[in-house]
Amino acid sequence: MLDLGRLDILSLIIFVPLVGALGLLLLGPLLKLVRIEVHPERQDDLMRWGALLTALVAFALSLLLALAFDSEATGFQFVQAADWIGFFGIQYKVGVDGISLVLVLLTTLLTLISILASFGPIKTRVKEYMISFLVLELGMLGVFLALDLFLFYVFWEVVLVPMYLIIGIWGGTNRIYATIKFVIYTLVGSLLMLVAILAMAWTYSQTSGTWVGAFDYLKLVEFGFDPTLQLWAFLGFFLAFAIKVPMWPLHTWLPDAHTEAPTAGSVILAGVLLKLGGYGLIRLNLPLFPDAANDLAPLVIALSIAGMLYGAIVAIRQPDLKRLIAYSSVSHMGFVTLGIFVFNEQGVQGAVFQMVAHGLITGALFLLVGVIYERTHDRTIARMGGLGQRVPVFATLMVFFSLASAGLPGLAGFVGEFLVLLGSVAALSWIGYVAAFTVIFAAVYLLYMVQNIIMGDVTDFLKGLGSRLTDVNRIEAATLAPLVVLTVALGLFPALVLDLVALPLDQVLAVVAEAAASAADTSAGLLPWPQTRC
Amino acid sequence: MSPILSAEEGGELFIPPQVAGELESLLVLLVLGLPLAGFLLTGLVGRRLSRPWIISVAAIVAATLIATYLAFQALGGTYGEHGIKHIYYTWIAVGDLRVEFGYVLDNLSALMLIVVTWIGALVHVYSIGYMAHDPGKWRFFAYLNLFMFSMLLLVLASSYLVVFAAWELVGLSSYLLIGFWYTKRAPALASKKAFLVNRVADHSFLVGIMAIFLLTGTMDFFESFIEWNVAEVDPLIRNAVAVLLFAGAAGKSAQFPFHVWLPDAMEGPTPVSALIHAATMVNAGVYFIARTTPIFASAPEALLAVAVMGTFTAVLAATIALTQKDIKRVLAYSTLSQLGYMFVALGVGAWLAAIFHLMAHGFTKGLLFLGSGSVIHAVHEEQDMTRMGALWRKIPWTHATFLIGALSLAGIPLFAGFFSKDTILDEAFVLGWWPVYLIGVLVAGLTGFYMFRLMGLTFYGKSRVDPAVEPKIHESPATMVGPLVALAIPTIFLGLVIGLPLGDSTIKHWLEPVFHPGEVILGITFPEYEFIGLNGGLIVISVALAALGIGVAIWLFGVFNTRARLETVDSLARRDRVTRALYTASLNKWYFDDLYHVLFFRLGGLVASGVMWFDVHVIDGVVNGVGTLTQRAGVEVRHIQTGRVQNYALDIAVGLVVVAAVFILLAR
Amino acid sequence: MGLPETVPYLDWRWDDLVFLALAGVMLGSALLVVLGRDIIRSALWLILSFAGLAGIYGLLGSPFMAISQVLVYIGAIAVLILFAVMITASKRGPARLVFQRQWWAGAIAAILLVGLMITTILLTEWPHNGQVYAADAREIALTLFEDYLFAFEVLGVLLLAAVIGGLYLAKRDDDMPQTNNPRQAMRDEEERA
Amino acid sequence: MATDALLTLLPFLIVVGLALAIVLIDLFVPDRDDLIMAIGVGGLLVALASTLAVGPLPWDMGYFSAPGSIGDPALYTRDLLTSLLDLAFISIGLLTLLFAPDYLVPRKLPLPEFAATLLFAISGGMLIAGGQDLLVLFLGLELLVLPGYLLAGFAKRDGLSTEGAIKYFLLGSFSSAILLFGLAFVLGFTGNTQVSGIAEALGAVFDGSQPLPLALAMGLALLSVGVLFKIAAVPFHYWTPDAYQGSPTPVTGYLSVGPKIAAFALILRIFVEALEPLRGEWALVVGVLAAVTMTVGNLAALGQDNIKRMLAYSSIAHTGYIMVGLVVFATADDPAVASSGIQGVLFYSVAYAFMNLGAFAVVAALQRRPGVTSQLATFAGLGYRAAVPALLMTIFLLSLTGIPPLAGFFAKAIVVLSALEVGGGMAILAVIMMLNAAMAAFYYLRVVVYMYMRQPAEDAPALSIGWYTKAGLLLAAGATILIGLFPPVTAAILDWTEAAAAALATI
Amino acid sequence: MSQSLEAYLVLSVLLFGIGTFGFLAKRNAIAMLMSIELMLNAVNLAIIAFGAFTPELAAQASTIALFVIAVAAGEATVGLAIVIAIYRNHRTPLVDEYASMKE
Repeated sequence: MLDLGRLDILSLIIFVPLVGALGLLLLGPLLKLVRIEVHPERQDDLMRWGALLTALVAFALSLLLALAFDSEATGFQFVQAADWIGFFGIQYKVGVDGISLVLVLLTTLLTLISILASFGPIKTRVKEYMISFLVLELGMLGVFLALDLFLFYVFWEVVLVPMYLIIGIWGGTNRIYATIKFVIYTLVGSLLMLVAILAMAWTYSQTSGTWVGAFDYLKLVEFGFDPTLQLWAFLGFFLAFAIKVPMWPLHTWLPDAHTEAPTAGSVILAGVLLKLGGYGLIRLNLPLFPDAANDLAPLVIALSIAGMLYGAIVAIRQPDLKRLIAYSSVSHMGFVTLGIFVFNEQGVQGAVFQMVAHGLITGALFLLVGVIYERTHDRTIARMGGLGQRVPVFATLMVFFSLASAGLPGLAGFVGEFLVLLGSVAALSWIGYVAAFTVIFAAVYLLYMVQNIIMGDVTDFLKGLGSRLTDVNRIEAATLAPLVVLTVALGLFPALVLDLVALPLDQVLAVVAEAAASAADTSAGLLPWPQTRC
Repeated sequence: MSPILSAEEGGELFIPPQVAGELESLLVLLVLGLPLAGFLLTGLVGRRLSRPWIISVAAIVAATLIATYLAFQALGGTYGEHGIKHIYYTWIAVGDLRVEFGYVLDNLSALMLIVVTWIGALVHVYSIGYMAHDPGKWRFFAYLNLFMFSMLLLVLASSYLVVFAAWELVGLSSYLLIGFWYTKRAPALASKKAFLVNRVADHSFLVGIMAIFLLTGTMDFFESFIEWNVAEVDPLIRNAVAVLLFAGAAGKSAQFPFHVWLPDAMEGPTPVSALIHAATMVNAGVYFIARTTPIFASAPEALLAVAVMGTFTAVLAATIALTQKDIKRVLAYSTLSQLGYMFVALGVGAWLAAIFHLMAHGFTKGLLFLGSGSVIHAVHEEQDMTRMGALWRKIPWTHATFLIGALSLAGIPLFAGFFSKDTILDEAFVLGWWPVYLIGVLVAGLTGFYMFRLMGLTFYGKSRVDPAVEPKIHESPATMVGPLVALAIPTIFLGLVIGLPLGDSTIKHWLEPVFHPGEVILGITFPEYEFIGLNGGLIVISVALAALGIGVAIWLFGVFNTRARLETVDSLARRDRVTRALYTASLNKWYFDDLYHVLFFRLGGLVASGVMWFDVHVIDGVVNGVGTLTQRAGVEVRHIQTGRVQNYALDIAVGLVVVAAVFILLAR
Repeated sequence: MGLPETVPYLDWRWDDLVFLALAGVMLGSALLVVLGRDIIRSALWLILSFAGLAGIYGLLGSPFMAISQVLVYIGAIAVLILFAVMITASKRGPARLVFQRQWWAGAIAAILLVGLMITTILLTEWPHNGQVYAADAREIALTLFEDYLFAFEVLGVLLLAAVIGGLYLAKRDDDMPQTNNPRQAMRDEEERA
Repeated sequence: MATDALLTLLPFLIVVGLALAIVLIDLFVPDRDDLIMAIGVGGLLVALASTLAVGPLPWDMGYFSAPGSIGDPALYTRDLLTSLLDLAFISIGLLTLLFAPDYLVPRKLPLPEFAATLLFAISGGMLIAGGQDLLVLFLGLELLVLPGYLLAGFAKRDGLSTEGAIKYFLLGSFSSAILLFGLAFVLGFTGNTQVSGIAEALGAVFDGSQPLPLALAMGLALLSVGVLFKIAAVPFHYWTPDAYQGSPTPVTGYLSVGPKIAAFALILRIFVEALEPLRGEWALVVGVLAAVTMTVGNLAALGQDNIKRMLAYSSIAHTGYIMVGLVVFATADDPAVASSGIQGVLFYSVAYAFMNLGAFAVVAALQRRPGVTSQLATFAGLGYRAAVPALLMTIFLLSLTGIPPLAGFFAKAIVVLSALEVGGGMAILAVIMMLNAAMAAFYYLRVVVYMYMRQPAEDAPALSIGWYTKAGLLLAAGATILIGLFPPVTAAILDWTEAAAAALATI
Repeated sequence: MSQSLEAYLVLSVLLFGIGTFGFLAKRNAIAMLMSIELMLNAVNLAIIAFGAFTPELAAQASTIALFVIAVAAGEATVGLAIVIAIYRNHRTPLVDEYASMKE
């Protein structure tokens, strides 16, 4: 174990991107101040490398955090708290446990990769782009590390703006529609979440007679809200998270956002942003409102399964590569919500694992689509074909990640799906069987895609591109290589993630189970196997 | 809801494997690791090698030698009756769930090891010649190695989930190899079909595995066997779980209703057909059920389903094989039919026979497929038997070995196939499944017929080869003929070596410890074997029917230089409506492909389109509708703003009146 | 005076008669203000209405207010209005329509409002009712310059602000270009033609 | 006594004196805009400082701080609300003054008259802030609105400006008359003009158990309509879009915050302080109108292509949000909760002042060159033509949307929180408010879309911004950011608003 | 009648109503201004009436009325200035013709 002493490592991680962003912002004026003439193109390069360096530092710090993290200890570590708005007892309070650590690592890694992946494709307004990305990283890290609900909300919204700009400025032709849809959709949910947060804080302060600690996650978890408030607050939070995840039928912003976003934007969107929702459900919805969670679990489960099957079926007929992957995300993220709400270890740990795996795999798939889009300026499946002959490395990677996405054992995608399905079969018996049909549809749409773009003859459209259709270049390979390695590594050694998250998730489940036990009747008798096993 | 066995009985019946020594574990790791390394190395650098096959073949040969050593050790009793087991590491551990990556080496896996490694090695060698001119052969060998790794993992794994992983990996290799010539449409489609059909089956399989875990609390085979039989489980659940597992097995082994992928899989290179789609992978289902007999044994209704499906597949495939023109398709349907036999054996409780047939059929069918590859090679990639004929003189080695294979498959005594097939039929009858026996015997006759129809059309009669190709026909190179000869040896001698004495054979001794608990649970006892008596009589009947089938085939299609009566076939088929209909139906595979096409491709496509329409127009329609409606409302609201002061003033006055009225009403 | 105690026949107090007369004048002329076609006549009726009101102030025992009313309203405001009327009178004579198109709706609203207000007034028990109390000028002056001295000063500021701003706005500076006046552009066109 | 009075009135006197000084300077030294600006800005800074000096402040600063009043009975009191609002009005005046030259000078509009009128107007607001007598409040209101009418028509050669002014004037006078009638009813019923006196008299006759006397109900209705007009609540909002669009842009900025906050101050003095016993009577109407106001405002803003008009409608929506705080006061049972509603009103007003003025300032800066319209298209590609103004505009718009951690977010959060504290139907109002905020994001972000996601027009001229505007923008943006992000500032405003509200809202 | 508060209040309300109607119905800006003056006078009447019937309020009421008159004068000044300014632009005092800005 590494002793980080009095180093406020979490704040360091959170604010390194901000420092980087400010640095990039001020670099131009500074250079002008010291009278150094830099060619605009060189200046763009400076921005690129500056952002990369920042992301690298953040990644390195998060690795350091992982090294210093004690996976045996319960509770939050490296907690740092300071008063922010004392009037309402609002704090700047951050802390890390296994769940957030895993997601922080995912975030810093994917941001690093995304920034690298933007080197080629982003040619205009590089500075603004890089700053947006770093601010985005700040927001995402903040969400994962915040231990004060107000702070959590603030970071939650901070995420929104840079993503809005990234899609809106560097996106495709229909980007404005997509980005506004994204923002409005997300805002509707998050604003109601704010209502719920405030209502909880008020209730807390009323009961305890003081605002101190009213927004403190740790205090609120222990508070025990009355069922009515739980129900409404649960719904407030749930709406925000369900939109972000996104759960059926609140998913339609996602295909549009993905389709229009630049490659790196899609990567981050799929890789991290969607996870904010899953993280929120685990971190907030279950521990804060265990009664409501128990009551509403059937609803969430129904929506999740609907989303899993629905997303997969819709993906089958998508004509656009990115849309296809977007719908696959809807389907895959359905696993996450399903896993969370079956309330057993396999399900919940599987959900977290699935979040990580989906982040890596879908991120890689978007990178690959980006590779092909860079060369063809097209993503229409019907215009592709025979890429296997022309760009074999690309094709290999595409097949690799498609199979990973389809849940091939030995790769990361399988473990999460398996655990979630196991959890849901355990909790729901034959309904879990129905949910598992998703894996069939997943194979259908992925293989259709592979067959259509990789196999067969080279289409006239691609032939027309001639030598412009080059294989994966060095930078692209550098972005994809870590994802390949991690996909395999996590597929073979899922304990890398599961060991970190098991302890905190057990605590969450204990809270939910306690609430369920205090409720009158359970439907355990309907299951053909002993309840203790799941 | 009562348990099958008491805990005590369970403890006595199931004896756990011994703990493996370090050497064995290392060797097993090598057996698994060499092909995997071969795959990775060939995949990464194979393209740049002048002999891309070198790493891969070397890896397999080495693995084969080690595996053979291990297998002989096991069969020789070094590891005791129940084999050895070792856990390398825990793959997944969540809550009670512990999925351990380890192996079990007992007699069953030892036999499977031999089949898999030897056929695998021979196919590798064969492929050196067969794929010599293909520019992508590095890829081919890499995939083959991947397959070998996966298949070996499958037969060695000690945990359900690891078997499932291997199950998927062999599926993957199969997918890659069927689609090896992916630029062509047919292989691309066939590979996808194979993968998807398997996925459907695997879905049930996976849920079945989950149910096993949930009911027994373990993912380990041997632990689960005890727990399963001592736990209180509703019989309905037992059968349901067993059926789920069977569905998985049926998918991989292409049993009805999952049989459609296998014939299409012949789009892959012929060595692949030999290795994967005849000799090894398709046997995975049989192996799995054999491995889990203690599970199935306590689910008799599920076993009945296995038997029924096996029987049906055997008949169905055999009838289709009768009329096919593509040499590989005939063999493919024949494979289906023979796999049906194996499932029949599994279903009736003749598990030993199933494994015996698995081995015999594996070598035989491997030989036949490789032989067909040699034929196809000779006639320049022609697969249609109506464009062959009279080849026996030109490719004598191929012909000779092929003939051995055909005889073995047809069940002619002393060949391997005879022993195994008759064991199945015999035990089915003995165990009281006489309808199954009758159908089995009938299928044996059909087998004789279609195999010798194939022989006749391919090797005998008049040559119908393209005149341009005719002069260029030549025997295949040594790397191809060598494996044929090598495979002919077990095809001839396997039965004689391990199938004798009848009723008390070596293989029975080997497998007895594996199947004993299941037989006890199921309550099977075999009566004394009577060669001169019932058992011998059964042999006579089946051999006679097979001979009859062969005779008819020879009469119609000729042998060596005899004249073929091909026209008779046509006239027979055309004689009346019924036969014509049957002939066409057989030729069209009983229309299952068309049915599935309509059902899943067309209808499924329609459903998918429908859901997509729903997504765009209803769900997103509502979302956009809300947006549009809001905008629209905005426009309406703005219309109130007329720009005229009087309108504003009037509204204020009206507002005042209303507010005043409300206040006054509230005050009352 | 030799008048009877009450109005003959009607048995009203004379004050009441005066009240009615003044009210009639005031309301009548107010009505003529709003109903009249000619804006100049309206302004004149307005003056009469103000005068009626001044009389009522007198009746309420507030001669000081009555005088102020006459001085400020009639003397200043009404004259100001008259000036404005003159300045803005269109060269083409009074407009065809005096009322805007929805005058009837305005009438209904006004009637409803009046109805509501009268109802409330009549249904309310007012705390003080009965004796008219007259405030003399001294009292008013004391209130104004002692209690409300501050307000009075503020009033000065208010009027100053109004005058300064008003002056600026009403000042002519025709040398400057006009913008955003489609109607004027149209009229300039007409005038030139 | 005289010193006390002087100190009590000091900020007000400074502002009025400043206005007079400017008039005089212009008379004797014409055409010295720089001098006017120097005196105006300097004077307002002095006024700011004096406000802080004479207080009262919510903290014990250890030095002289005079809560005092003028007149006996009091006409004008300097309490926490007064000092807070004085600061707000002076800041509004200061910012507006800073933004003015860039717009006025190129259009040849006279700066001295503008400055003087503006200062008179804010002095009216300051008078309301401390008014303790209905007459003073009325005078303050008129002192506020009469210069306001004039400012709206300040570009007197511009048809839109005068059109807006006359609409504003006519409707404003109409509503003043209505308001005045309402005041007369209250006066007649309570026999008192004192804020405290009225509260006492009402408390004596009316404790909420018996039905409200009808005349009082009528008076309340008249008063309500009068003030609802002033704050531009639906359906009394019609003047806003036209007056805002027509006015010179700096004036629009001023109009959108100055009179609105002053009108809320009026409400605080009359409805919250004087008519406190009647609060239950207007809760329902104001609550419904709050919901309607925010919804209509946002809906109408959705499709606006003119940014000034859009911001006008948006200001209607913000009125609706602030009204929620009033309704909280009216419906709360707990004094602390009631006071938190008023705190919401105050906090929101302060935050809104800075962010909205800032947004208008950017529009004004863009319009520095005469002929540049306030159409949305003007903003096309602004992010690349003028990075800093665009960035600031983005900050203001995000704050208006309510994105944390900017001032607007905290304002909304506090109002919503207070509504939730009441619970029940108020929670529904809170949800409606949040849904409205989401709707509002659409049109605020539309401007961002234009600035960053569209190409600038080919002939878009280079943008140059004067120093005054720059300084003003910096101030506004600084406030918008600091109120949210800098704990001492947030805390100061929270404490101040809380203390002021607690003193005011005694139920 | 002349001794009852209600009578004066009703009179005031009637005057207010006439003013309101005038404001709502007239097209001419100055006529509307006149209507507003009528309304303000109605208010003044009410205030004076209240004062007259409430002894302690009498002087105060007159003072307030005076203030109102003064404010009305100020309002008229401003209003007329605006009318004159707009007349220069639009060449008409009819307010329903000022509708360049709407929706």
